[in-house]
Amino acid sequence: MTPLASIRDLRIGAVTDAGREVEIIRGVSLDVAPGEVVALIGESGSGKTTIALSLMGYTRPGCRIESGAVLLDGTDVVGLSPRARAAIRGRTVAYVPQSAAAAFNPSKRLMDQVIEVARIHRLMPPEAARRKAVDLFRALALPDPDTIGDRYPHQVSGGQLQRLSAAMALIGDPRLIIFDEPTTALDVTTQIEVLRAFKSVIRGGAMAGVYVSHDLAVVAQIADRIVVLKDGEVQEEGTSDQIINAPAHPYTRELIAAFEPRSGAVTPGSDVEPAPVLEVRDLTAGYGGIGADGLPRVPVLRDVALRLLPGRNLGVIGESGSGKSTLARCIAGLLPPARGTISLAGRTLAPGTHGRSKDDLRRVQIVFQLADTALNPNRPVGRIVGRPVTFYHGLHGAELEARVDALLDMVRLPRAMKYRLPGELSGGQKQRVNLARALAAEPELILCDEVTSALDTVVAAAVLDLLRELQRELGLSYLFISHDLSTVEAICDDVMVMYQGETVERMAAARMRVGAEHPYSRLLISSVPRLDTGWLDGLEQDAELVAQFARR
Amino acid sequence: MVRIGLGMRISALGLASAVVIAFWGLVAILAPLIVPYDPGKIVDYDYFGPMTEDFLLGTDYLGRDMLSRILMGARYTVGISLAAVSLACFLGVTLGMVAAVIGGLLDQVLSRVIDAFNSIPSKLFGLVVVAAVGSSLPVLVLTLTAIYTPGSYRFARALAVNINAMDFVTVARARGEGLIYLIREEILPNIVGPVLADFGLRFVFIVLLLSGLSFLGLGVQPPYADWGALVQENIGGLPFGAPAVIFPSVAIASLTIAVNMLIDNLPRRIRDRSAP
Amino acid sequence: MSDRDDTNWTVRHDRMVEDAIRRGISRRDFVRTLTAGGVGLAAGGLLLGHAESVLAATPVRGGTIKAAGWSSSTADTLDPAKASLSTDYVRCCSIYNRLTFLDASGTAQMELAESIDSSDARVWTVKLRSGVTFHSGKSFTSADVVYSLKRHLDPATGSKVNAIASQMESIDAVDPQTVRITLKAPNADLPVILSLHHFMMIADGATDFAKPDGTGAFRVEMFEPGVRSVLVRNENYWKAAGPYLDSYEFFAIRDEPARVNALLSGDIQLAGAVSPRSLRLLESQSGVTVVTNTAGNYTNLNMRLDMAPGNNADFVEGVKTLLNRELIQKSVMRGLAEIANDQPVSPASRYYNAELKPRAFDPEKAKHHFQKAGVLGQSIPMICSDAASSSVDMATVIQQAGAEIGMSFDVQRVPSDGYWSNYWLKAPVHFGNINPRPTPDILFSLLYARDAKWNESQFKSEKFDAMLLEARGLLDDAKRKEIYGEMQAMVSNEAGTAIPVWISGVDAMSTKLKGLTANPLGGLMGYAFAEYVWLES
Amino acid sequence: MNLLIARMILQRMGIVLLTLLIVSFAVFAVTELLPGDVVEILLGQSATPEAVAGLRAAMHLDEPAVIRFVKWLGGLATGDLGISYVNKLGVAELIEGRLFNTLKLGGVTALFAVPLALGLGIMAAMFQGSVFDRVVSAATVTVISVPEFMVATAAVLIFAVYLKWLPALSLAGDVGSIGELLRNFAMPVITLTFVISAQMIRMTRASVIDTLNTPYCEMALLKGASRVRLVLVHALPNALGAIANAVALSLSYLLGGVIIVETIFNYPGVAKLMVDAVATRDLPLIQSCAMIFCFGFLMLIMIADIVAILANPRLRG
Repeated sequence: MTPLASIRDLRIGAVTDAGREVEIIRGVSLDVAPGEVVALIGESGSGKTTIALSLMGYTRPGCRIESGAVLLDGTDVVGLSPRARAAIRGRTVAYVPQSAAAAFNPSKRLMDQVIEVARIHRLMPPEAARRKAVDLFRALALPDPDTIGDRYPHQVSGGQLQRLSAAMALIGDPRLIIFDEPTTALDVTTQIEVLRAFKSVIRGGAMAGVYVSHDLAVVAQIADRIVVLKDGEVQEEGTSDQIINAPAHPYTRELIAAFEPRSGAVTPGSDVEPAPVLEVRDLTAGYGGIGADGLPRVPVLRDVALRLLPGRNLGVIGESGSGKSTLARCIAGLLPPARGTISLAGRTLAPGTHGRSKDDLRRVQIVFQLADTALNPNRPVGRIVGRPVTFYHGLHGAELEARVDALLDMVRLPRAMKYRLPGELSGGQKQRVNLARALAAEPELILCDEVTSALDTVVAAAVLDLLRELQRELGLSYLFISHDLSTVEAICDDVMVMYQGETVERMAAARMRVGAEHPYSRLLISSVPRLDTGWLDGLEQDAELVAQFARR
Repeated sequence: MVRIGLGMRISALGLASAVVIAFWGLVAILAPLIVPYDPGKIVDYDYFGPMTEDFLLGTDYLGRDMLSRILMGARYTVGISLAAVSLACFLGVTLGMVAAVIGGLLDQVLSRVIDAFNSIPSKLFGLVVVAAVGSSLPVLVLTLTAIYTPGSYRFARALAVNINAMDFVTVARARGEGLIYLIREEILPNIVGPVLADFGLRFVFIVLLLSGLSFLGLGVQPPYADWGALVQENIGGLPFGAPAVIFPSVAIASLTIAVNMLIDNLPRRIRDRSAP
Repeated sequence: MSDRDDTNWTVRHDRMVEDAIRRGISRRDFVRTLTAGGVGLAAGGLLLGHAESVLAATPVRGGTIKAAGWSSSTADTLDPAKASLSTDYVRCCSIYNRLTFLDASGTAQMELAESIDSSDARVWTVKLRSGVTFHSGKSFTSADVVYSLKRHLDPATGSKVNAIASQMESIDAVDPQTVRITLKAPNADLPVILSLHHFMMIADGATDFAKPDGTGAFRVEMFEPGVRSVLVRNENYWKAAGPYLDSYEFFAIRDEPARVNALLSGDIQLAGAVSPRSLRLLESQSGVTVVTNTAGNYTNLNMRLDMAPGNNADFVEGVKTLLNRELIQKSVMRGLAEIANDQPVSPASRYYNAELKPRAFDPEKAKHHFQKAGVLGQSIPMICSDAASSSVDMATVIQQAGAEIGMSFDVQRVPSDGYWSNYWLKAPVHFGNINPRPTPDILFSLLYARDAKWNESQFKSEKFDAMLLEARGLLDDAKRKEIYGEMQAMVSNEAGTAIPVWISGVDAMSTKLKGLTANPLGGLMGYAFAEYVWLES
Repeated sequence: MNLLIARMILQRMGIVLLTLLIVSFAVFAVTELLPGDVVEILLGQSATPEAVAGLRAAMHLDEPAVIRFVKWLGGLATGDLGISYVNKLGVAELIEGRLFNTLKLGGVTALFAVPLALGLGIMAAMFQGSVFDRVVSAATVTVISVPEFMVATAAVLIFAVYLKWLPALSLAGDVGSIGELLRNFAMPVITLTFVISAQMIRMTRASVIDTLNTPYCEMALLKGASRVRLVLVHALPNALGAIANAVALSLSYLLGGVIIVETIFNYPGVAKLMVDAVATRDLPLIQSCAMIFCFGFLMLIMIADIVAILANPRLRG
């Protein structure tokens, strides 16, 4: 069978901010057969999106196709005129973007955007296009298919937008659809439904797909073949089963290994319960000032309570909007709660940072999710890590230098890195600096807010290992906030499930998958994709439960 | 959408602009050493004299050497504008960052007052103040500063609000850091690029406003004159294209165009905005 | 008083021609300019003055012009007592009449008065012209004169000539056609004083100057302070001749280049106070012409004799010697000026002391004086402002001359706005600008008498005061001239006022506009042009 | 939706009033601090102490400043702008004609400048990097860099003095027909169009290009949309808020920033009136002019905000 699309020895160059030219795609070749779904998998920077976009004859600003061919139905799109290229886009090959929320024009109605392809290419009269769109909405299981098109992007949920973007891609009956990490921005319970919708339309329309993702488990559910990429080069290529069950390339094996569940609890629970390092009681907090009833006008947390014993870790899980990050901010004193108390080692802390002593502040450190924004991009690593040392412990000069070196050693970073700026570091390195800064204070408790979520799987696993080691060495406690269950499972002793600002269940992390009792916990836990090509098809979820909790 | 092939051309333009700016900067510093004549001395009984070997750029309405006057004028135009823009940006950026970091009522009040100030036309304000208290150098500088501080404040505040929302600032806050540290170490280094670009644009506006004020008769003390005043006092020569009115105009335009061009050709990361 | 005295005019004309030649215009061009401008060229080089009679034969009625002055503000007023800017004077001259007016020779001529007589120069009898009516139709009588003059004595009126008016002890209506004015002390110049623009005759009891009622050649059709005015011909004007224009629009264009451009583009037909620097442009264009008059306006440097450094006579003498009058005349005034000799009576006056020569520019001598005064090496602040015209440039010239002999002047240009109340008469060394006054008596009493309100240099001399009083009461003109001549010498030598040049005024106009001549009371024909000019058909 | 906008307008009006109060107080204070007062200015060279005192009493200026301010504010609240100190005419009467002139000039200028600027700005963004774009960009930079009095004077010389196509002055009165109006306004309008268009072109181009860099514009490109469609359908509606703001700022210049143009063309507008008022220390007039500028500025900004809201369905709610 002749391939529908085929890439031959593609090389793409890019110009960096500094004006240097680098090759980001180095001689990639791959084929997509009609009706086949090929997944491009790799870490950030592996070039997967760039390759996928080249199938549309498109490169992002600053990039340029240096050599090679991108054949679509036998035509090389690289050499086409802009007009001819525009003619194939949306019609022969269509695109489903990573973030549908950003890819929809905020000032136009959804329907107009969905049928725009038909209008641009004059495929059918608008009325017919609208009818077709409604059919697609129905097929994608969107609510109110007849009227949802009249809304504006901000009036529908993220999961719905993602499905609408699929409808937008499907309207021109393309022969190839490019999915660019289409579920990455979604909550797990939402992701399932979107994946199902995608799968059904692809199967039904017999079109080919290129699915770009960093998540093997997701890809396993939808792709026929998987291409593993690293640094702009193909590492391994094979059917989904083959890649997942019998990876040949060491890099692929590393990727798969990162999925293996790890031992959870570091310290076995002793029978005599020591005094908790952190105790939160009846915490109610929110934004918009305090209303007449003594509650915040925009409440985020309602009567949350938790206990964290020394040397143990508590995982807080929940989807976006559950209030888990707000909890961390309250504990750190960044958001003074409306009600409730926070005590550290038995002593009640002042609600805000202003009321807390330097020592209180030192004992609780917070580490944020995005190392990119958590590190001042214009300060060298040494200064970032050194500041808490000076601030809390008053060290200067050689003493400070020595302490910074020790901290970098602790997080397994070369000492020479202290002269670099954060922008010159990789994601994993940044997160290590982020940790080193927290450690510099010599805290008792570290609040980890999604510290591994933005990292690639392999790197995330390494960071988790580091956290575990540090805990062993320094006797820290972690409050671990995440939406990723396997991470929590890997490091925590106890787990607290939050839903819309309230605690729905507390349990031991080890019993999470089997012992969850609250329906929401069960739904959440069952929605995490497994590294098993048959998982999605075999998954049964209580429709009523889904309707109740998942905001799709 | 950016053509890579243009890369070289653009920097050449930027470089040329930088050279022009440096030239005027140098002239401003060295002026007293390089003027061929005393800028206040009437050296020619003719007025609006043509360009001759003796008077390279002709003579002005009193018969003074134009080249000398323009060279000395650079001191005033560049000096006053630079002083005013520096003060305005220092004040505006500092206040803007403080407002962004502290937020709340202070931010509200500051922004309200600044908005009120913004609503008074700048040229009229300059005219009123300078007319009222005279046009000594400090008055000119302070007036121009007052006019351009609000804009600088708004610009810096908008940038600082974005930075202030970043996690690294939150971390510093959680650490218990004070206002000065937050501003100096966390906010400022991250807005300094756009602030510098803004500094350049504001410099251009100040040069132009200063010229405008000089045109309306308020400028530095005789016998010296800034470029705007040179144009104003010689504008009678325009109908017959006297060099005395052409060259100061060219001087103003060359400086302001160069600054604009330089900013437009700064790397995108530094620029980040294209107009006030 | 009504006799015409032309004796000085040949001298004036020669001087004008000389000026023009010095400016670089060829004789032929000059003649062309003047002829085209409506100034006839009589044999023997007699130009102005006589022109009136030559051209008076040909005026044409009809037409409308736009004319632009140089100053205006929202304070523009039609109240003659408050008139302060050229625009006010122009409008008032059109709307009202005075008892007397000054002709081109500077002599008082009768206007609403039929005669003004006195035997002792103290009690004056004014006979009024009969048959004169206001625009409203009301007849002009002695009651109007009494009201018009008396209001200047009331501070609430805000009159500009309150001080001059206060020498009138009583003003009484003898009968409807006769007024008796009794002065506190004799003053032979009363007829001239009454020709001041502020002493316009208004209707008895008038207070609302938004709708002014006068006897003048024009009625107000519209008036917007600070913007413009339109005046239309008074069809019942009492004078036999004029006005010729149907109407005229008057406004100010404060920016001089803009004023010239407006004339060149044909938007206006008459532009007052053109800068000497615009002459080169005007001369290069056809269809425009200029009228120059040296009326006695001057910008002077005042050194207060009661304060350092002016309290040292050597400093004052040094500055007067350091004045490069020729350079000021040539470079600053572009030749449109006559060199003056540090006293306020202009060559246009019949009392001018021609024997008094201006000091020569002599830096070495000046240096000697400064050395004696011990001011060399000090920096003397010198206040100038655009309010005192050309003072900034004059200051620059003095500053430069000083720099060459090691005398440092710190030139401080201050805003026009508020200059007269904040700096003038107050700063130790500053510039002033004095408008033409019709008589030496007014000039001296205003500027040099011991208790003169505007004693710019705080000049105080008992002898001078006595001479002033003596001359004022004298009806013998020759004797007066002698005394005034001596007083001019005293001022030139002893007062702290350095007067470098007499500044000529230049009005530019379309060649189609005829009838405008020079006048000692100022530009635009002493502001009264509207009544006399006409448009060539 | 309408309710929301109505509420926002009300809220804004509150802020406007507050700002006006701040400004009026500031203006009053500054005027009080200016050396010399209206009486001294009025009397000019004849300002003797007695004359000053007499006239000051006659004008009720001997009352304390605060009382005069409160009186003026009270008058303002009842719509009475007061009486000019210097010519005894009502301030409202004085301003009325001038304001009409200013608005007329501003209106005619806006009519030309806004479509021109938006058109050029959008086209430049649409063909970003092309020769057209570079010519427009270079031209705008040049215009921004040249003082406006030079633009104005050069325009007068060329069009009025040498070519004699247009009048050198712009007298607001006696305008019979539209053609005459245009001819009369041509010079100042040309100058002002130059001055304000440059800023608007730059801002329009920049905000359209910013919007073109968003994911939804990339998405539209990947749907096969042409450059023109991309700009007009996708970028422009979203850039509208920013453009409206830029237009409002530029137009606010037409209120008080035109002093130089008013000076050169002798156009009787409010800016010159205010400068006159300052020269004569005519407080009621200064106050009222300042209020007008401030009010106009705030109104324009408010209109821009409303446009931004109408253009954005998210804010529209």
